[in-house]
Amino acid sequence: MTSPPGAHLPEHPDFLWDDPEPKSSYDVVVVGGGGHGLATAYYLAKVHGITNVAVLEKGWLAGGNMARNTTIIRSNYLWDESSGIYEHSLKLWEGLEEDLGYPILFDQRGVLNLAHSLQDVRDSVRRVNANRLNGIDAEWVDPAGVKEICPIVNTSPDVRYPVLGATYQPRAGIAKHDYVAWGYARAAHEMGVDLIQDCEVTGLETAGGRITAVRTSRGRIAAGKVALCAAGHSSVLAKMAGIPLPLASHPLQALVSELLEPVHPTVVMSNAVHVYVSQAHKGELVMGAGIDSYNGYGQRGSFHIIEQQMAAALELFPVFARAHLLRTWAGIVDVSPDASPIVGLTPVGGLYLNCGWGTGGFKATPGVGDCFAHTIAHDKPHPFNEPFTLERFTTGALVDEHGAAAVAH
Amino acid sequence: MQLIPCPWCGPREEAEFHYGGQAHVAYPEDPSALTDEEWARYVFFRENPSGPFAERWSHNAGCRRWFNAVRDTRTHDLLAVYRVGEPMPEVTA
Amino acid sequence: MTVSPLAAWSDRLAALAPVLDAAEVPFRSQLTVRVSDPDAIAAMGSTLGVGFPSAACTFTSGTGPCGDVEVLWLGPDEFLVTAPPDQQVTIEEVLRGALGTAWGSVVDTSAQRTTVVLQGPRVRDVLAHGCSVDLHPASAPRGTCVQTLLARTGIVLQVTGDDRVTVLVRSSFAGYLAAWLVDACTEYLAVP
Amino acid sequence: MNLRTPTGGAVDRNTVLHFTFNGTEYTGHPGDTLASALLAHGVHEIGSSVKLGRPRGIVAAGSEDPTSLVQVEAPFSEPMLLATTVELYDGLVARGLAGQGRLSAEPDPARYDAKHEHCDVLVVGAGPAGLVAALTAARAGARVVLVDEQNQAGGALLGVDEYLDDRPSAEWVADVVAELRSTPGVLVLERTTAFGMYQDGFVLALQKRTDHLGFAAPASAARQRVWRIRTRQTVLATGAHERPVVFADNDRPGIMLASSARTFLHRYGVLPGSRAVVFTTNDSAYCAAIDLAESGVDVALVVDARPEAPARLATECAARGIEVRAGQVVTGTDGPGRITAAHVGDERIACDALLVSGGWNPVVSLFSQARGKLRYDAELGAFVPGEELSSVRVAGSATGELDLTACARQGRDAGAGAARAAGFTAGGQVPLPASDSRCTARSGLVLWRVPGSDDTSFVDLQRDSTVADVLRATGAGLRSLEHIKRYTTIGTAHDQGKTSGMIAAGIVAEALGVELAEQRPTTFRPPYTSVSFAALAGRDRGELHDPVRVTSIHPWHVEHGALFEDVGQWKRPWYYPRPGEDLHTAVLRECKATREGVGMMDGSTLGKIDVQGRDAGAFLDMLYTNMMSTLKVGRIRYGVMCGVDGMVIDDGTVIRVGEQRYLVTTTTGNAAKVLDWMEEWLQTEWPHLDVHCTSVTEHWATIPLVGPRSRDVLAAVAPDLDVSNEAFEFMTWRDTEVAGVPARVCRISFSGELAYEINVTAWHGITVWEALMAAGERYGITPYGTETMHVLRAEKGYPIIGQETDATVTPQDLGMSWAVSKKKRDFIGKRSFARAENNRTDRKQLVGLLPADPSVLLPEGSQIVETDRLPEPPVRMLGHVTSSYPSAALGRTFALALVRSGHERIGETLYVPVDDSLVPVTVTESVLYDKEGARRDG
Ligand SMILES: Cc1cc2nc3c(=O)[nH]c(=O)nc-3n(C[C@H](O)[C@H](O)[C@H](O)COP(=O)(O)OP(=O)(O)OC[C@H]3O[C@@H](n4cnc5c(N)ncnc54)[C@H](O)[C@@H]3O)c2cc1C
Ligand SMILES: NC(=O)c1ccc[n+]([C@@H]2O[C@H](COP(=O)([O-])OP(=O)(O)OC[C@H]3O[C@@H](n4cnc5c(N)ncnc54)[C@H](O)[C@@H]3O)[C@@H](O)[C@H]2O)c1
Ligand SMILES: Cc1cc2nc3c(=O)[nH]c(=O)nc-3n(C[C@H](O)[C@H](O)[C@H](O)COP(=O)(O)O)c2cc1C
Ligand SMILES: [Zn+2]
Repeated sequence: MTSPPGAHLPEHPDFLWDDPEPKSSYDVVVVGGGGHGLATAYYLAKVHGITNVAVLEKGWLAGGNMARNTTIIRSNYLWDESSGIYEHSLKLWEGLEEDLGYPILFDQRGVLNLAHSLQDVRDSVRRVNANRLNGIDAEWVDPAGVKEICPIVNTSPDVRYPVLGATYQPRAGIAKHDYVAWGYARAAHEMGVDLIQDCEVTGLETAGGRITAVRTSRGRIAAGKVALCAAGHSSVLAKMAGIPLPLASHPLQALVSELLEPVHPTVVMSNAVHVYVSQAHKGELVMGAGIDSYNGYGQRGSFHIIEQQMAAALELFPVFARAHLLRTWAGIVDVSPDASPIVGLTPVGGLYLNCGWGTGGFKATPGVGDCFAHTIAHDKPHPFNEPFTLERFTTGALVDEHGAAAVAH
Repeated sequence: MQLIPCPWCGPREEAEFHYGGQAHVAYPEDPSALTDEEWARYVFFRENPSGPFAERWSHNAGCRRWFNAVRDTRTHDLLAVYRVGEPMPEVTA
Repeated sequence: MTVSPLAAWSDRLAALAPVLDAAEVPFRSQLTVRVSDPDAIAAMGSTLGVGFPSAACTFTSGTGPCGDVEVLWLGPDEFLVTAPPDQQVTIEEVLRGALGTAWGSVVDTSAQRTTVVLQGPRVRDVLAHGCSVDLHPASAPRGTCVQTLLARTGIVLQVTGDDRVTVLVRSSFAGYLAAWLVDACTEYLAVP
Repeated sequence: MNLRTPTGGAVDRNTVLHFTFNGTEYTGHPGDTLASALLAHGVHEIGSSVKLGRPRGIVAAGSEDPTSLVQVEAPFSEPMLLATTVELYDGLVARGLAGQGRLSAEPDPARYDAKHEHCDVLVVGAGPAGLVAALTAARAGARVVLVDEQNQAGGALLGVDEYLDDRPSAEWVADVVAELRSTPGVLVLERTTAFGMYQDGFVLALQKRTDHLGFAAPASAARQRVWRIRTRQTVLATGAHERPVVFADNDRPGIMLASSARTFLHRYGVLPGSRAVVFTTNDSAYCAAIDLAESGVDVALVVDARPEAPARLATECAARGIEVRAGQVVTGTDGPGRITAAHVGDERIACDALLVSGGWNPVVSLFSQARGKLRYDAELGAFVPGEELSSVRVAGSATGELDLTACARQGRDAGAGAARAAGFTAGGQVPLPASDSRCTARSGLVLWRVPGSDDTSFVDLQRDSTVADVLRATGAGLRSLEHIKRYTTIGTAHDQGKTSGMIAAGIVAEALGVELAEQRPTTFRPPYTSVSFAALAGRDRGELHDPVRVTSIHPWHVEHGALFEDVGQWKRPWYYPRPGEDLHTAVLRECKATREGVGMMDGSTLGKIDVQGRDAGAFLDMLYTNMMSTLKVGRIRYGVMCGVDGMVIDDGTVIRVGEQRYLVTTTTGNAAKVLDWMEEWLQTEWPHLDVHCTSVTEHWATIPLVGPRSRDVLAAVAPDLDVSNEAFEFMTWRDTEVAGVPARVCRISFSGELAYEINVTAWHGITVWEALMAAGERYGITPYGTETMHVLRAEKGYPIIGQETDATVTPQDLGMSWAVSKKKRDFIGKRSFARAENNRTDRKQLVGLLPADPSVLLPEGSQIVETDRLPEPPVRMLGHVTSSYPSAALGRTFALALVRSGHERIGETLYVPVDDSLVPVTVTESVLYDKEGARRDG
């Protein structure tokens, strides 16, 4: 090896953020210091000039799903509504490193979504065609094409569920989750946003149908507007304002191997065999496991899910046999009935909602941060998040992405 | 892998069970009398608390019975199981 | 001519001896009975000559007009009546008669599952590779009957003797069960 | 260089093993690890570090070692193993790694399996505490499982030459193990690491069963086994790991933990070098100094960071000519690779080994995984279990206790307590052994680091993370240990920070000026040590990965060359190619034969549910959109099922068998789901209904017999049946005998042709199939698969659930308003039809598409647009092609599609982008063949 692995990892630009005492009042309080909360604060300051903003985080900054996700970024969703917001996000990813002035290891190594049944093939082709008409780079590749893009995939026809082909998005890829969060945090902090950790929101105060303040473990904070970015805890928070949400919070696990020489040049996802895997920059295989069926806020899942995941992984990647599992963990994902997010206004004036991203919201971080900031600043949804209202569950205008989202992240 | 005490078969591994979400959500008496909002509430909205949660499980690979349980969603500990039709027992989380 | 689900496996199962005496017992009469009315349950038991199991996860056996019959507890209102081949039509009639007007159902499910008998000192060891139920004699004595998972298929497992169990498996999964058993015995066969 | 002592250690000196490391051949003995065998030859340099490429050696003797990473190359290549845990065998080939392993491209030939085990008391760790705990519980009559990751019991005792009750401790250990092994209901597993602790007493343990056998490992034996242990009570007696002190250039090979050096000496008869310096903050390292000196190592100096050295031990050292300097520290080292000198004060003390002890960290990973809270013990300088859990007890040095007898006492208490909690009254008391140990680590000084060059003061030797990195993190404003872990990557390597995590926390606390008691350690997560993917996959691979479900007729299909389609877990015949045929030619032939003569298929996979009871009709009325209670006995009705959201979830036929009995069929893929759906409603919502559902899917073999000659074929095999149209009408059924076998014959058609569906018990499936083939021979009877079935139904516009539908499609969208009852007060899904979205006129509706060029086959999944030129994206899409086939009957290609306002667009021309062109298509009704239904009756 010419240069040791990891040598190219960034030197972290020095100062990140302060640990200020909360002020007694802010123009906008963002609840939840994950990727979405931080990005929202960043675009509020940068695009809308709103800097009297606090991001309140109950634990350590970006320690929720942001610290736990498998970092897959893509925009090849089925419906026009989804294409809109995810592709907007992907475009922002493409300039994000420069925008933030912070290395985020955004790597457009492409994502393969494998098809294993004739119906998978139909669904995949349908999605590829829809993507292309929506201006999203998407391709259908046959098993030989899969092998070319990722030689270690077992494309032989005699496996239990042979690979019949795949969709491929070349512009898709991965980024280093922590660096993304720190990049946003650092930039938001520089523009005057207060990042307040160990500050749990315990109540939402309203008067005359408008939000007035949040109660926190560090005292009451008055707020002109409050934006919820609490991912897995969204139901709990919204309930504080009397707003029921159609969400279920589930454990979702992921795992890594020890460091390995490069074997896996892209990202591979398979719904049917249930695998999604990439090899991170340092060399560890990063793999997502299935969702646990039950609601859970414990940030831990059941081990049989991991075992199933390993069996599936070896079906597709026999070379992984003697890779070793190094660490497993879990996040809390907020799953919505149609596998699409809820982003927009609420019945309470000045209270805004961003949730329901379930197993796939990392890729949306810049896009939703931008659109949500717009929504907050203008008290009106950005066109890209307009379809993702809470009302859709009443009207029936769902954006059912189960096919494109499923286990896929 | 949780050990779930089926009220009929006794404790069995979670893999034998199917999760059914919130318990005690009755099918509306007369759906046509509901507003769209009320109907949406029934179809899509469920409690999602962090803490004790009354929920349904079915012992799918065993006796195939649905039953109810109170589980603390923070620890995943089962606090009580009870049969369909029985009231939710008092629990301390 | 009838063909049983594991007809093609008989040699491979026989080859598991001496680790396991494993054999399909095909074409048994099987009826799924759904009933909770105690009188109807009692009536059914007396017409068959076998009391229905009153405890969960057990089975009863006995001999009556339809020959050697076993009644397996599958759920609080669900039983599986098993008997030698060609009894299903008679038993269905008899049970229907006994059910009378009580709530319940009787369905001939003879071909829905097939029966595999496993015997030998390693039977618990072999099953423990895929079955999470505690099969220790203290926890699963003779007379135990559990519906559970064996690796990736559902089974009904009856403990019929010290080292003897009967496994009922859905017909379409029978090949998987057989393949799994053969595989699970590999090591024991090499080092008996 | 030979650093093997002439005697001592538990290796079998009479047997010589040959192995190769980094290309050089060496020898060792049974009982060695790769590490001990290398050290015996004076080899300390194992590999190099991941970022900086600095040489890396052996720091510890066990699984906590952060550096000795090797790739084993033979018998099979495996990355990232620790030389300290690889047991030596003849022919071993290994090489040191530069921080990354390599995956073999060869398929792994080994077997892996899993086993479930149930017990009352699980004891993790077979050191003195665990042994006494296990014995106490066993004597009380509990079912006990004792696991230890090492290849023999004894724990810390394996690395000392101490006596228990005046005999070598190994004898005491052997006695305890012998009693445990001979006690019924006790399972002792060595080489078994408890790697994950989950809820409800579920502990995962990995047993390495044949690795140590090397080439002699039997292929039939599972190489590794995952034990899925379900226990009532657990005793964690996992011991403690020694921790180093950080100083400049502390990463050179030859720098080792003091107790590990002592273990190499006593367990393997190996010396760490010829001239050693010992650097300690506590008493325990004195024993290493004394023992090594007695074994012939020149122990140049003991550097004790404490202001005063312990008098008794200092005297013992003096007696052996070992200088002790108190109040001093090692500030740096020299060496080209391996250490050549240690800096103490202004001096450079020449040495080839530097043995370090900075105190002990209790092994609390599993306790923490069990959600036990940790507490900082300032005297120990470590996090220790901070609360009692109801089913998990901790004993021995895992609690921070370092005295042997006290550890054993804790073991006894924990074993008795666990047995009691599991319902056993304690039996005979296990006597506690008395130790002659001279060195205990209590009364130590807590010292994380010696100031010096931050850039070369390594905290995590595997990740190349230094004090400078830690300070950069705190300097960047980070305060939480979680952030610092992620910023510096400390603790994220192979060893998960076993030796580095505590020190990092200490340095951070110092840098921030906060108390460690206020810091929360980073989260411990499974696995405790790394586990191969293959071990976790176990036997669920290849043909056992997921059950293959087959029908009773399957052997015939295989014999007759069918290709199969995966539908859920089922293998269904897809088509039966003849020599030279591809999919399309075979399917055109199968379709033609069926429409013109007779064809048949294996429909056994259809879900079948027997529904019985007084309220069966009322129940089905709620589940189906149409009315089932009015169906007459003897008749059949097609039905559609929706979810509460009004979207189609399944369809099938419903047969009225009797006044109180129906048989419903479901799609293949949804059989289990529909039964579950029914049970859910019955049990949780409508327990007052007298209805019972029983699956009979596999009881019946089902054979659709299709085509104008089907009546003739049936007549030939069902002599008792009047097959005339008048006697046996469409959508009715009859019980009769087919080929001498009791059968239920239904007159239903999924193709528009005259057709029958023959149901016999699965035992008779293949016989009846063959009888039909024989009877149909003169009509050219043709077996067909799912593809032909799909074409035939598509020509008639019948949707396939899952192909034409996708969870956004209502019965109305499918043009099936006729199947949606207007009369019923309610049924599942009905209310959703009234929502705004359902009443839009531009919903996507099922229509037919005819490409203008009748030879153009539209790819399934194509999108549909309105204009003959594509505008810039995003292009407005009207819908998509759900099914598309060449049709023998139509003499052209056709497609089904979901199209926005499709029903209104019939006759319009729309466009389908295919590759770079736009294919014009005409929208038609979905029924393209035999619109009048003239063929139904033959
Ligand atoms: C294992 C796993 C794998 C995934 N893989 C992918 C992937 O590959 N690609 C992808 O696109 N997405 C993926 N996701 C999903 C993605 O991580 C989430 O959708 C996304 O991170 C959610 O947005 P967020 O970053 O703001 O959430 P989070 O980081 O969870 O932020 C929410 C924050 O709110 C805080 N909070 C909650 N309640 C309160 C309160 N009362 N007061 C103050 N603060 C509070 C939480 O502590 C948390 O920090 C994955 C998720 C998991 C768990
Ligand atoms: N000299 C000192 O100051 C000093 C310091 C520490 C300990 N000790 C001595 O060490 C002994 C401690 O006894 P003990 O019984 O508490 O611990 P131990 O260290 O003797 O035994 C612990 C055992 O647990 C095993 N283990 C740890 N984690 C495991 C896992 N996850 N799965 C399987 N096995 C696992 C280890 O391999 C080890 O064999 C005493 O003799 C004590 O005096 C002495
Ligand atoms: C993309 C990605 C890569 C990771 N790589 C490693 C790794 O190499 N080593 C490691 O110990 N943990 C790794 N982690 C896991 C973290 O250590 C940690 O488990 C995760 O952030 C969840 O936090 P928690 O386990 O502390 O709850 C990785 C996490 C992610 C999301
Ligand atoms: Zn049960």
